[in-house]
Amino acid sequence: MGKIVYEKSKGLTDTPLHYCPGCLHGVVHKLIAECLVELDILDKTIGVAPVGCAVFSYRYFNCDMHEAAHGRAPAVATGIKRALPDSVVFTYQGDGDLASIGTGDIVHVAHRGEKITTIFINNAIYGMTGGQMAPTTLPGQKTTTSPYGRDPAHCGMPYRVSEMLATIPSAAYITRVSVYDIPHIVRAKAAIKKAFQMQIEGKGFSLVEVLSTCPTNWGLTPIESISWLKENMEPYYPLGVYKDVSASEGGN
Amino acid sequence: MGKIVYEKSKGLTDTPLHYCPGCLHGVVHKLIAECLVELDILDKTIGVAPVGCAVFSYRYFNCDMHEAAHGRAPAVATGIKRALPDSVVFTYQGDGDLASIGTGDIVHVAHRGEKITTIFINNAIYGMTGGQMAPTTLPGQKTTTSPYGRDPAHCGMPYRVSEMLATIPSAAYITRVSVYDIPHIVRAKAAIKKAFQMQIEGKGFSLVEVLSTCPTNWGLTPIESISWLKENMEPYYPLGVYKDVSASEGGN
Amino acid sequence: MPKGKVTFATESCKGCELCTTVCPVKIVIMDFTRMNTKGYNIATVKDMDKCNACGSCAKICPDSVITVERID
Amino acid sequence: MPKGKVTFATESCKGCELCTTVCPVKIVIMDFTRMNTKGYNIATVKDMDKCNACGSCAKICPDSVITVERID
Amino acid sequence: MHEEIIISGFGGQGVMLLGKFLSEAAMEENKQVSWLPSYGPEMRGGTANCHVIISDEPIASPVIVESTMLVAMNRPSLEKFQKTIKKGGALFINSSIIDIDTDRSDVIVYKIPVNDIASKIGSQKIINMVMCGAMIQAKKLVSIDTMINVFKENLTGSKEKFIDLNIAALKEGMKYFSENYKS
Amino acid sequence: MHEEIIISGFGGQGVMLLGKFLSEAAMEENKQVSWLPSYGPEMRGGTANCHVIISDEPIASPVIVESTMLVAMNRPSLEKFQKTIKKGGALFINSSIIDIDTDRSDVIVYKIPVNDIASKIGSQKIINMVMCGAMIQAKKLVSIDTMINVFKENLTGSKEKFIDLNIAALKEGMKYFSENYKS
Amino acid sequence: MGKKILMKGNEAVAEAAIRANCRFFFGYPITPQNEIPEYMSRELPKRGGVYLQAEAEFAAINMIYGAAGSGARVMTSSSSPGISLMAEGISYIIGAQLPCVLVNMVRGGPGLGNIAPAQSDYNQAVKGTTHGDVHLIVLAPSSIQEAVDLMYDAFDLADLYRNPVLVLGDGMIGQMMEPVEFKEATNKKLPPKTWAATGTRNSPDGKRRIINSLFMEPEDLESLNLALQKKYKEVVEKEVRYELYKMDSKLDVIFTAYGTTSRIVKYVIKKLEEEGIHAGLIRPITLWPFPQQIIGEYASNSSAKAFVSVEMSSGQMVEDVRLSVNGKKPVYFYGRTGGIVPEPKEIISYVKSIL
Amino acid sequence: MGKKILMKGNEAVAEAAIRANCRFFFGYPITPQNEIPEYMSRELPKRGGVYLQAEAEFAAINMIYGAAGSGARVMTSSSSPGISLMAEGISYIIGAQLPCVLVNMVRGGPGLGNIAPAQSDYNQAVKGTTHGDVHLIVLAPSSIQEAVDLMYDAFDLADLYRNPVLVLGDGMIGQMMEPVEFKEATNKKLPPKTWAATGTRNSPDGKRRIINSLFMEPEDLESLNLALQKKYKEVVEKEVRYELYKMDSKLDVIFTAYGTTSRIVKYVIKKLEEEGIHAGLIRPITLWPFPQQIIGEYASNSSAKAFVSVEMSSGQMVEDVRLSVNGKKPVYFYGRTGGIVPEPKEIISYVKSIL
Ligand SMILES: Cc1ncc(C[n+]2csc(CCOP(=O)(O)OP(=O)(O)O)c2C)c(N)n1
Ligand SMILES: Cc1ncc(C[n+]2csc(CCOP(=O)(O)OP(=O)(O)O)c2C)c(N)n1
Ligand code: SF4
Ligand code: SF4
Ligand code: SF4
Ligand code: SF4
Ligand code: SF4
Ligand code: SF4
Ligand SMILES: [Mg+2]
Ligand SMILES: [Mg+2]
Repeated sequence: MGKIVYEKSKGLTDTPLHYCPGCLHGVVHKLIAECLVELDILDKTIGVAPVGCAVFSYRYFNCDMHEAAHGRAPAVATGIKRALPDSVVFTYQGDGDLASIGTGDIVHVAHRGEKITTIFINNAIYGMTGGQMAPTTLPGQKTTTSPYGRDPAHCGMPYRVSEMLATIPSAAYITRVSVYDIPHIVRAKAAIKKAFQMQIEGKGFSLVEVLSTCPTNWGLTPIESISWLKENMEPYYPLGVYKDVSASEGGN
Repeated sequence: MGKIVYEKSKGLTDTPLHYCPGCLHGVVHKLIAECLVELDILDKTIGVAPVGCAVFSYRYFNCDMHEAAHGRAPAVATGIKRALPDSVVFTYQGDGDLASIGTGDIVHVAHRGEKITTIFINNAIYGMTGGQMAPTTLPGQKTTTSPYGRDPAHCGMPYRVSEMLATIPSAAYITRVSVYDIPHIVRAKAAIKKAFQMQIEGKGFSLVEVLSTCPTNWGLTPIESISWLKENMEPYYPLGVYKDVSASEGGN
Repeated sequence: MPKGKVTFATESCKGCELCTTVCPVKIVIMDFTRMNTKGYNIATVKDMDKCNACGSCAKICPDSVITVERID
Repeated sequence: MPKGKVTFATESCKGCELCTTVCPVKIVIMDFTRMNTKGYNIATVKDMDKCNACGSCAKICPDSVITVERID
Repeated sequence: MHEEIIISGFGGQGVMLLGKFLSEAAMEENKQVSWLPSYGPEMRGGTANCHVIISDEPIASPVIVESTMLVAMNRPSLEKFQKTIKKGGALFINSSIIDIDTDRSDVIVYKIPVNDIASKIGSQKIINMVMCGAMIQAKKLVSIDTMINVFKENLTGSKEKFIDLNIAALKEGMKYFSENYKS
Repeated sequence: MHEEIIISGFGGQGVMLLGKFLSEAAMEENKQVSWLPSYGPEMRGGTANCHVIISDEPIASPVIVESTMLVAMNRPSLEKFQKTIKKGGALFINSSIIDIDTDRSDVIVYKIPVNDIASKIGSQKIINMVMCGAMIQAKKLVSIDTMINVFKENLTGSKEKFIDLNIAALKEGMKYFSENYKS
Repeated sequence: MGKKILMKGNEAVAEAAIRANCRFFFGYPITPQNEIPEYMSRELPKRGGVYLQAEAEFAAINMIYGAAGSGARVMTSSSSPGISLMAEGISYIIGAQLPCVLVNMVRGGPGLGNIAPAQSDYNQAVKGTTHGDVHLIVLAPSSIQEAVDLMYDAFDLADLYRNPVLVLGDGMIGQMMEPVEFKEATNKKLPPKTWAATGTRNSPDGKRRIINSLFMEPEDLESLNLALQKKYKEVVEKEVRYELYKMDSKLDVIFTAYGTTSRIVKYVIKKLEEEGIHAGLIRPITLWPFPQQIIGEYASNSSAKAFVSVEMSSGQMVEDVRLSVNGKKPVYFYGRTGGIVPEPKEIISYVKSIL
Repeated sequence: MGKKILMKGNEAVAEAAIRANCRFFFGYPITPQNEIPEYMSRELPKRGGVYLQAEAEFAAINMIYGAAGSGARVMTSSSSPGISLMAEGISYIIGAQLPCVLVNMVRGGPGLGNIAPAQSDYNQAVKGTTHGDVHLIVLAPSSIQEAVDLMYDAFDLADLYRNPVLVLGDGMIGQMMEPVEFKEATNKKLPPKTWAATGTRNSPDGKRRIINSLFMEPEDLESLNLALQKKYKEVVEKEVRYELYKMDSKLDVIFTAYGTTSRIVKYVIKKLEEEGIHAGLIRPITLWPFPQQIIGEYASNSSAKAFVSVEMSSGQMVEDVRLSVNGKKPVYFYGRTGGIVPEPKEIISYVKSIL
């Protein structure tokens, strides 16, 4: 037997994931779990699952978990962090959950500078409910509620959550990443780890937006989905760091 | 009898305003009314009153009015504008209404590029309910729910609504003004007029943020309030145009 | 210089004093000897002759108390 | 070059093919002749000798199907 | 004893505090008491009022429908509330600023020029306590000692310096009443 | 007639559509029908099923508790639903991919290798209609003409080209059944 | 009546709404009713209407407020948690006396619960929907055909009484397919919407309109409440709807059940008949106004030994049955929860246990 | 018991909560209960607690969810429209079986209504608060002293049953001042919160905790519902509270009234006595569980000719009175709405009209 260089993270339970084949939700789960283990905070972490495809994520993250109402994960996380200030608290939310019904919640968790971390999965659609339009759905993109393609004249251009939240003074770290190949996975993991570190250091609210896929509702194979993400989402949602209060302090 | 150079606008009803002495809500009311008259759109305008000190503004604006639930004026305005696309629709909202409970609503009315105009009264406090802290309350500012002064370590730094909304692609015109002296009143009126014009031209969502006073809950005289506004609010909330899609088209 | 005349709908005045801060010729003052039925001291003009009908006092009055005429 | 060995927890594989896109030596492939009990075709490695234990296939697998060992 | 007292005036005239101090004093004298304010945007218009009930019996509703006493600190208060006074009830008018008369002929009217009295003491802030003095002199609602006690309990720290002013106001109110009316 | 049919398989095997087409055909033959899908994240795992009831009488509940027919297009479906079949009911097994036997001895089993038959026709997309052919041949649920009509009504525009393929599948299913079983 | 079409409940409801001249839909996705917004997003733009996805249910209901106040025929649909988020907005709509139609395809609760069919929102629909003294008119279809037919009525009733009408279905009504036929719009003569705020240039009397639920003076707010109660009294007098099934004279037991469960009860009644037990069903079609009177009459005059309310809940409508029976007969309850549809045999054995 | 203090209802309620060891308050301002958050913002930081202003009521209730799930004693307070906005969150809290205390200082409705005292949220509090089959335990104080005393019980009941407890006051209870005495915390022995999610390092059994209301399998969701119903049955058996006032044997009429109206009814009873009419009052202190049994007993055994429910509503609790009386006596209703507190003389003349 050789030395194991990669195996399933101890930060995940044994329960098989329910996500569709090739859905990048699974990849992001792994990265979070690995960071929690590497930072040695799994036993003091409390996660908050959203309503969306990740609704069952409480089955997978190997730590205490809350299942929140749709969009309300930041409020739930606030309640937890205020009651247990020594714990590490994160929310995991989709674009329907965070950028639509939960817009007020995410803005205000940033506004109050809550010391929590949000992982935001932007897949430009409502996965769970069968592929309806999200506020992040691209112009022209067909969904079950934009059957003729999203028409900006009718319902506007998608807005960019990271750019918007970066304007909020008490947000400490806001970045957008993706996980569709190894270099991006490596960078995404570093971002997630940094987000948790900023929480631990009490710097304020941190959020990592992850561009993700929904092969099922995009009607593409997982591999095609990745191409679509690269060609369509990435140009509209540029990867990068939108806010980093540690940078100005001479951090990385 | 000489020529009347200034009198109460026909855009206002005869009902006396209920605002406290020297409250700038009254000044902003006048400017809106004057613009509606000057643009000759009073008879096709439908206004939406908020919950806040301006809750009774439906008594004053001399046009059709809706009284909306707290924070929901943009949603109500959306319903109106979609049902009556030829009408001119505006909301009038305070910082509790718009920047706290109604955050999701205002972000999404901008996101969808609703062709409505919002007048946003930022007085750094909840006037109506007796002076509680708002998301716009300044650091150190004492209110009935921040009795020891707002502590950013506890509930963050105030966030800046105009700057935040300016990041939203389908927002057409976002500006911050004040009305504490004649030059500012003149500029504020021009901004309000422009906001309505952009609506009429179908450019998208327009919002005018007005820095305002609350002598009663600030515990200052009206004149002291204006000094406080200039010295404390203006530096934190810089006046200016934050977004103007007509500018890039060569407009003014 | 144009000449002006201002009139106050005194019953609507709330005594906020804002009008007194913007008059270029400083003629708008408070009358602390009088109160309207709502209990407010009211604003008034001391030296109407100096009024130039600029409208400033009226423009800032939150309660549309003031009407300004030009009488030249 | 280090040498590696990868093993697949085939019952968890969903046949998404993502692992096949990242192998630097292109040895991860789909086995379209086999299906697990969930009805998915499964991923496999055709020429294990070439594996350099880089872990890429495992890192991208959303379902943590793959374990990578270094055997040098 | 059973008194149902409406106290009304402009904001700033201290009518709420007058009601509160009276209620506290009555409570200290082991009476049943209730105090109910007008609240919210009702007060935005610049008027304020409170309902105070002092009784030997448990108090049913703190809302006063028929008052045994009305304190009208300004004209709108008189106009609005005079109809609530019970036949034979007492009406305290701030005669310093109310220039009209009541249209009730079946109530006992006490005109107390509280602003004028307060001017003499040197502060317009204590017109409410001048009125209070008149009221307790008229109706023996509470003893002056209890009232002074209430001042001491409430005016602490930086406000301690106002105790004497309030006592003075109270006493002047009592004095004015004794000199002009019979209790 | 009163048939309560559960049709189950992987997503992509067309079980929902099979149920829908059957129901429509029965409706056109003036039967009472209901079709109830599994829905939501139940389907995320990759399995799907529907309940179809065809009856001469009004249908009480569209939820099938005891089925008269089960169509199992894959192994998990067989394992999950075989217990629901009524004694004497029919069990249609996709024998192309199901390698186990039922543990029910009191039902009538029809093994139809739908993937193999479909391969011969040249498309895996119509395994559902192969099964449909077998079912209607076995149970005379609806006539083949009505079924063809349903194809025509549903497959319009760009899908029109699939009508013949579906008819072929249906017929092959019927044929396989007749050759191997008695209805 | 047109041709029979096999259609999903959700889609049929949406199509019926459009045929009933509803042209505005504001909503937010939630299982098990997503086919309603999806259908609307496909059809409304083609048929001169507007589909707009709100960012949340509390926004959707306030868009309804705006559009209804502008005189539009407008609806939304959701399922249990989404309806809870509309509570405040519904109260405003009732206070401002605006007409609109709401659909709740109820799912298992409480909380996020699940997406299986349930009837556990009866109390929310019929009693305490929101703050203030209010009622929704609540229609409960038991088949897709009935759901379709009731949609037309829902819009008419809403306009007639200037009150929201709630169509209370469940996951099963929403998800199943059954044959339906569509009638054309009723074109019922309804009072013109002269109260709507459409800009003073459109005002019939030149006066401005205010859409509002705020009345600071208690007397004014009481006037609103008296007006609402007067309206509600009229609704109770005129709009009660129910079905009597096998309610002949020789009854042993009377069932009450609505919607999905009523279908199962009908089957149970046939089965009981085979065993010589005579049972009938009073099926409320309007849950509010509740068919209190007819139940009361049967309580007084029938030979039945008892009433049994069957629900997919822990016992909610049964309280209204008890109020109607008013002590004249025992009232029993049988229910399942969590998205479980009760099976005939359970009900049969329960009934036998109490007879 | 300490010294008597003259205190506003809202402030007294806040102080009582702190003495009952509540250390977390999440809320949003609304008249007529603003003094509760204001008091909390002043006192909690000094007493080792946290006051946090939420951006909205729907956020506040979910902060409660998070804090309660973390094992904290936590509360919020609001008034009618704000409570409506909490509906969804309340259902999740009940589904996840979390303890917390909610206060509703009811104001006139519907919609924005006004800020005067009302009892028009009874149905919302007691029946249809939210979706799913749920109950709040509802306590209704009629004086500030009682409000204070009930706050201690509210926290204990919440912890004991792992269910939210609602203290239902009204604008008058919130705004008036009355003398109060505070007792110290009950320190009642309560089950340890081993179910709370506080990080696995704190887990007594080393296992992780999940705070959740989602149960996809109908069987699992039904299990939750059965557990809730079992709990509710226990509450109904053990926790009913009421006051009997002048309920001696020779009664002509029995009043039912809670909270503010009950005080007026007591006065009415004295007045009626003077006129030779013997009246008594059954005052529910728990609105849920409702004192159904005692009312039923009086309905069967007393000489009273009728029951009269007096409310500041259009008739809400009266339905529960009817259910309790179950046809044994006529049940009448007298109410005022819109923030109007009924006057004794109206009630007296109403009673005379029906006797
Ligand atoms: C109040 C409420 N409204 C709506 C829903 C239905 N719902 C569940 S998940 C979801 C959207 C999920 O989309 P997203 O957040 O983008 O997550 P994804 O599934 O794409 O990962 C919706 C609308 C709900 N459960 N609750
Ligand atoms: C749902 C709901 N929550 C709370 C309130 C109470 N409320 C009324 S106005 C207001 C805040 C007003 O502040 P702002 O919007 O800043 O307006 P201002 O009075 O300062 O002009 C609040 C919290 C309400 N009416 N409805
Ligand atoms: S529906 Fe989309 S987002 Fe959800 S699990 Fe499937 S692929 Fe992923
Ligand atoms: S409370 Fe403040 S904002 Fe409201 S009217 Fe008075 S001064 Fe203006
Ligand atoms: S019009 Fe101008 S000059 Fe005349 S009083 Fe007013 S401010 Fe002064
Ligand atoms: S600005 Fe208007 S309200 Fe204020 S003092 Fe002058 S006239 Fe009176
Ligand atoms: S570990 Fe690297 S080299 Fe080996 S199979 Fe996986 S991707 Fe290929
Ligand atoms: S990435 Fe994982 S799940 Fe996908 S094919 Fe490869 S091993 Fe299977
Ligand atoms: Mg998504
Ligand atoms: Mg404000």
